[in-house]
Amino acid sequence: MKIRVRIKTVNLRNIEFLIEEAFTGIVRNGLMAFASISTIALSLAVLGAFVLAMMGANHFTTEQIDRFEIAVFTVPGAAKAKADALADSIRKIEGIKDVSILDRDEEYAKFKRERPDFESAGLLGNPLPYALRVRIVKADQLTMLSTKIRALADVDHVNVGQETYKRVVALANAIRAISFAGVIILLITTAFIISNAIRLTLYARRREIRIMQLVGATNHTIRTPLVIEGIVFGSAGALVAWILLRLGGGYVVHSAQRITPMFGSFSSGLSGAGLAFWLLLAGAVIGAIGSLVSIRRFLKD
Amino acid sequence: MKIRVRIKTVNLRNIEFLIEEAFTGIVRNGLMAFASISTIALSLAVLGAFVLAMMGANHFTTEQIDRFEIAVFTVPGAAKAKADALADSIRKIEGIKDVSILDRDEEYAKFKRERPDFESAGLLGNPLPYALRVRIVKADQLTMLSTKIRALADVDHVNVGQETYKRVVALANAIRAISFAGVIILLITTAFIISNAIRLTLYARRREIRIMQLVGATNHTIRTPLVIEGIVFGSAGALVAWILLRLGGGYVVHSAQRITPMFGSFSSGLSGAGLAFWLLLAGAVIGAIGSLVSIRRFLKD
Amino acid sequence: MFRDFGFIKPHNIVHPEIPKHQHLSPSRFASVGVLGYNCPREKSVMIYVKDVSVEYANGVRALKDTSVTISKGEFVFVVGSTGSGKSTLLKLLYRDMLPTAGTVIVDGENVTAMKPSAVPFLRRKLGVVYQDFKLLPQKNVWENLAFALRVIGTKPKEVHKRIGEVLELVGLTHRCDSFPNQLSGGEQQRAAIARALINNPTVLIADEPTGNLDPTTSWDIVQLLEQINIRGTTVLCATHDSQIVDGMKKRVIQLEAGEVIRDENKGAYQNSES
Amino acid sequence: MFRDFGFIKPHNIVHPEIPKHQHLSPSRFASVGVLGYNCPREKSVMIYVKDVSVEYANGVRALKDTSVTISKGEFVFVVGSTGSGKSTLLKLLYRDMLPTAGTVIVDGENVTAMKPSAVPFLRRKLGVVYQDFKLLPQKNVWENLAFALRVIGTKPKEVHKRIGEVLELVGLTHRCDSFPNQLSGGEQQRAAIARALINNPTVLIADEPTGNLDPTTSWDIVQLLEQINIRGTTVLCATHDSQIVDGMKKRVIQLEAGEVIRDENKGAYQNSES
Ligand SMILES: Nc1ncnc2c1ncn2[C@@H]1O[C@H](COP(=O)(O)OP(=O)(O)OP(=O)(O)O)[C@@H](O)[C@H]1O
Ligand SMILES: Nc1ncnc2c1ncn2[C@@H]1O[C@H](COP(=O)(O)OP(=O)(O)OP(=O)(O)O)[C@@H](O)[C@H]1O
Ligand SMILES: [Mg+2]
Ligand SMILES: [Mg+2]
Repeated sequence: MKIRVRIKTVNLRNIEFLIEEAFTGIVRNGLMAFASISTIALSLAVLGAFVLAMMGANHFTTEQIDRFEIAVFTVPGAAKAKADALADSIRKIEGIKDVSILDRDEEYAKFKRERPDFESAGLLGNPLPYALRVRIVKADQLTMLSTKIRALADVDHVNVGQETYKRVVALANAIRAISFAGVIILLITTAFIISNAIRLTLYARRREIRIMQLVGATNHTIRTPLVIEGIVFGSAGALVAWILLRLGGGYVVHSAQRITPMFGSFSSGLSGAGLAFWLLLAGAVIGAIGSLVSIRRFLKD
Repeated sequence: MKIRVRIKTVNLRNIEFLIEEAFTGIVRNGLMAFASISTIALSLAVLGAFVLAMMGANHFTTEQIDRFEIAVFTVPGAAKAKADALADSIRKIEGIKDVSILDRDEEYAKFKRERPDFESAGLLGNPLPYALRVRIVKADQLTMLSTKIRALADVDHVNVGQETYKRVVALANAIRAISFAGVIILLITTAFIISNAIRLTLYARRREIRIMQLVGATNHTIRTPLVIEGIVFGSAGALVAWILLRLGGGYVVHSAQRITPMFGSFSSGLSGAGLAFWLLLAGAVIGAIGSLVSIRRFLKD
Repeated sequence: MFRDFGFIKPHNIVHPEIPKHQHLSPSRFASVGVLGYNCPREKSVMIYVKDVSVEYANGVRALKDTSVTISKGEFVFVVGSTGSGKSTLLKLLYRDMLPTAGTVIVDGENVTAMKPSAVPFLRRKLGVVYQDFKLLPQKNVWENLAFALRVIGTKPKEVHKRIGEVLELVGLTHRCDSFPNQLSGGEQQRAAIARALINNPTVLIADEPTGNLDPTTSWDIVQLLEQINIRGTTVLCATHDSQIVDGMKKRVIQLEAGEVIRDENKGAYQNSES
Repeated sequence: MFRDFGFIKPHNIVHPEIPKHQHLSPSRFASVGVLGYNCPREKSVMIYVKDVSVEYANGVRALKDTSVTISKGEFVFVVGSTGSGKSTLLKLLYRDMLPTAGTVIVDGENVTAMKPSAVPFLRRKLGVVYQDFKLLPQKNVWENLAFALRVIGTKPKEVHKRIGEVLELVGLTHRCDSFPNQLSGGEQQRAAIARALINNPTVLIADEPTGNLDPTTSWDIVQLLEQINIRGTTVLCATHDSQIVDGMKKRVIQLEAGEVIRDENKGAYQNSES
């Protein structure tokens, strides 16, 4: 008997019929279509906004970590040539992104601006040594690389800002953990709310499903149009969610940047097409599974 | 005719009947009760979590702003007595929380630790003047108070960290704006999703509503039990949301603190009872309005 | 001569929403005799349907300029082949729908010009047995009856007494805690009849009340309707059951394609001339 | 003598879920004669209901050890007062429910021991007119019929032809694009009859198919059922219409309180002895 059902599944005429059924179903149940699609759209928009914000935050903190620099100071009184030689030998170490030598006079001017309280009367000229700014490729090699640099000739000491670094990494980890948990929870919530909405639409049609069974429809014949309907609702909702996110997201980023221009590089790193793809996938999958799971209780004989 | 309906409303026996109707309705429609309550619970939990997180962030940034200090430096070479006198006169200004005189030697030691690159060979003793740390009551009086302090005798200059202060205030404003917009959007979304769920439950019972009308029930008689039902569903959902938030929120704060101990004072500043109150209010109001609005289309004659 | 229409309140007769020429004036009442049925002078009019047309949204004309007058306390059968407009005529009386044209007056209230908020109060005076029963699916028989009573504000104690009586009358006492989907077709129909009777309606409207009953039970139910009629309730019953119509010898109104083609006192199911 | 039961496949006869003593053995078939109706030797059995009891969840015993055997090509009326178990008996045949005890075999398939996945294929062999019509509310008449055909895989072209024919037969061609709630009671009933006929069923099961029809239409429909019966379909019709039963002179099975109290060939609605 099972095999007969299978053969029906690949019957092209039958598929056509099932798709037709799905679409008349959607058209005839306007309120349900509206309620399902809008619920799916809003749930997915909230989920999507959260994911985008979290990707943005992750991106932002990762960028902060990547920007982390090692400050290398030459021994007191070392000449420019020595600083240049040191920069060259640091560049040769694997894992170094780039090295730049800071301008001593500029640094001193900046220092005086920052610490006007400093009693500089007794000083002869610029008291600062040469400083090199080293950027590295991978944030987690920070300690290892700073040890290597410290061992080089003419290095007085190395400042890796260990404390600040630890804080930023901890913050990044916290954001990552919270966002991961948040996305999982929101995903479950969204799936649940959507399948609830689908369940209610099916509940309103339970008599119809019963009649179809009595007319001799197999569970497969009843289920397929409803699953197609779920997928269509899910995808339509995803599309609306995408539009909402594009409009709303643009506005939020815009106003955030107006208030705080320092958030320059706050971006999720996800393209519009990528976002659309993931939303559609989520909508279609949740719609299909939601329908599939909800129908089961109404197909019980 | 209107008056007759009004009189019915205050009829005690009638109210009893309507409440009875509401509860049999809930009991007989198990699936709907489950679907509505769980949808409301999850939506409110997401809304609540967002509000709590945003209150926490606001609280956190406000605290940062409140902690903001003005550094006041005495003229070079000023004696301890002068610093004491200055501290006293600052304390007299309205809007000052407290003033403390920093230990010059300690400050110098700290400075040397922080800037080991600094060429201190040519210096005679401690180059730092006396520094006073001034905490103020209201962050927005910062500029005004710093101007007043600057005008006092023996003040060399005043450091208000204008740049950092502006950044923190901007950040706080951004968080406030985003969270306000987010709460409004989420509130609308939640209300919409919940009233959609209610609309679907009513749709499944449209025949029932029609029959009640034919038996001679006034719209009021049909509406009241359904609105009570909406309030009960909303409140039940709020209760579940509260439980979820207490359990989940505790866990999140706990793990956040484990990862980043610096988030010590991250708290929403809302008591458990306060949270419960607001959730219940939101649930009941959304449930009532959701029912009220949704019923209208089914009561159309 | 006008004395008999005293119960028709003036605000029902002259209502701003009815075009002037449709206003219920005494002269129009006087003309009901032309319908072939002469309204006895000593009786007052309970149902007055005048020049009513119904056209459904899909273009079907279910009633065509139909007029019917029924006096207080009459017992009338409405017969006609399927789709002839019987149910449509009855639906107009309990304002399930409004006619495309024409006036409907029930117990002195102008149904066609009624404010929506007044409709429930009209329906409370009527007892209706629907062709498809229309029992509340989530309530058992007892609760279905209780709802109909409590809606009109009956005291709980009274409710109990009344339900017991009515269930006895239709012979459904033993099934009072069953839900509609747990009842046989005939039992559902009797529950629907019980609900229509329960609030001592002024007019009882029954649409095919014996379609799912065996001849014996059908006859019992019709006898019951007659009892109720004798106690003063106007009864209007659409039916296909020729044995019952022939056996009762009551007034018969026959519809065909939306028009009254026969209106006989003590008539039979079939036209006596054919 | 056993030759005739060759179409009953062995796996249907001996199924692990039926208690041993209920297995369909030829000797049990031979004993059907005691029911007062003698199964003609030359005909094969189409419906075999043996010692069936039905007790609903609320304790109502709708059928009590009932046995009925109907041969291929018979026309049988099932009569009985309301609530006597007619619809319940029919429900067992299309497996809307399972009996508490007993065996039901339809067209050689053991309905009581059937896997759920086989049920749709049983139902496709049957045409059923439900007492409450059970038309799909979101589909118009045409689509209701089309659904019943397409479910069993009929080609679209064939679907059009067949629907046209059947609508003609029941006289509903002009209302084919109406939705069920836009039809009068009798029109809905005819749509339900059309759907039952449309896939040339092996067995036609009709539960009160004329309850909402006027006598003339009723008679036409029953004539139609007879035509279908003559072409080989087994017809089982539960009804309260005494005129039709008396006029047709077919086999009559009378139920009372869940028991067969009469089974007569060429019977009348009322017991001929009483
Ligand atoms: N809601 C509707 N929309 C469109 N047409 C309708 C609607 N209701 C009824 N009709 C049509 O109006 C006509 C009269 O219907 P009505 O229900 O009044 O017939 P009836 O005399 O009660 O028939 P029956 O004896 O079969 O119940 C029929 O042709 C029917 O199809
Ligand atoms: N789902 C159910 N649950 C409980 N009891 C039921 C259910 N369906 C039917 N019954 C009861 O079983 C008995 C037989 O019902 P059935 O529907 O078979 O009667 P019937 O002979 O078809 O009557 P009618 O002529 O009124 O249609 C009745 O007393 C009925 O109340
Ligand atoms: Mg009708
Ligand atoms: Mg029945």
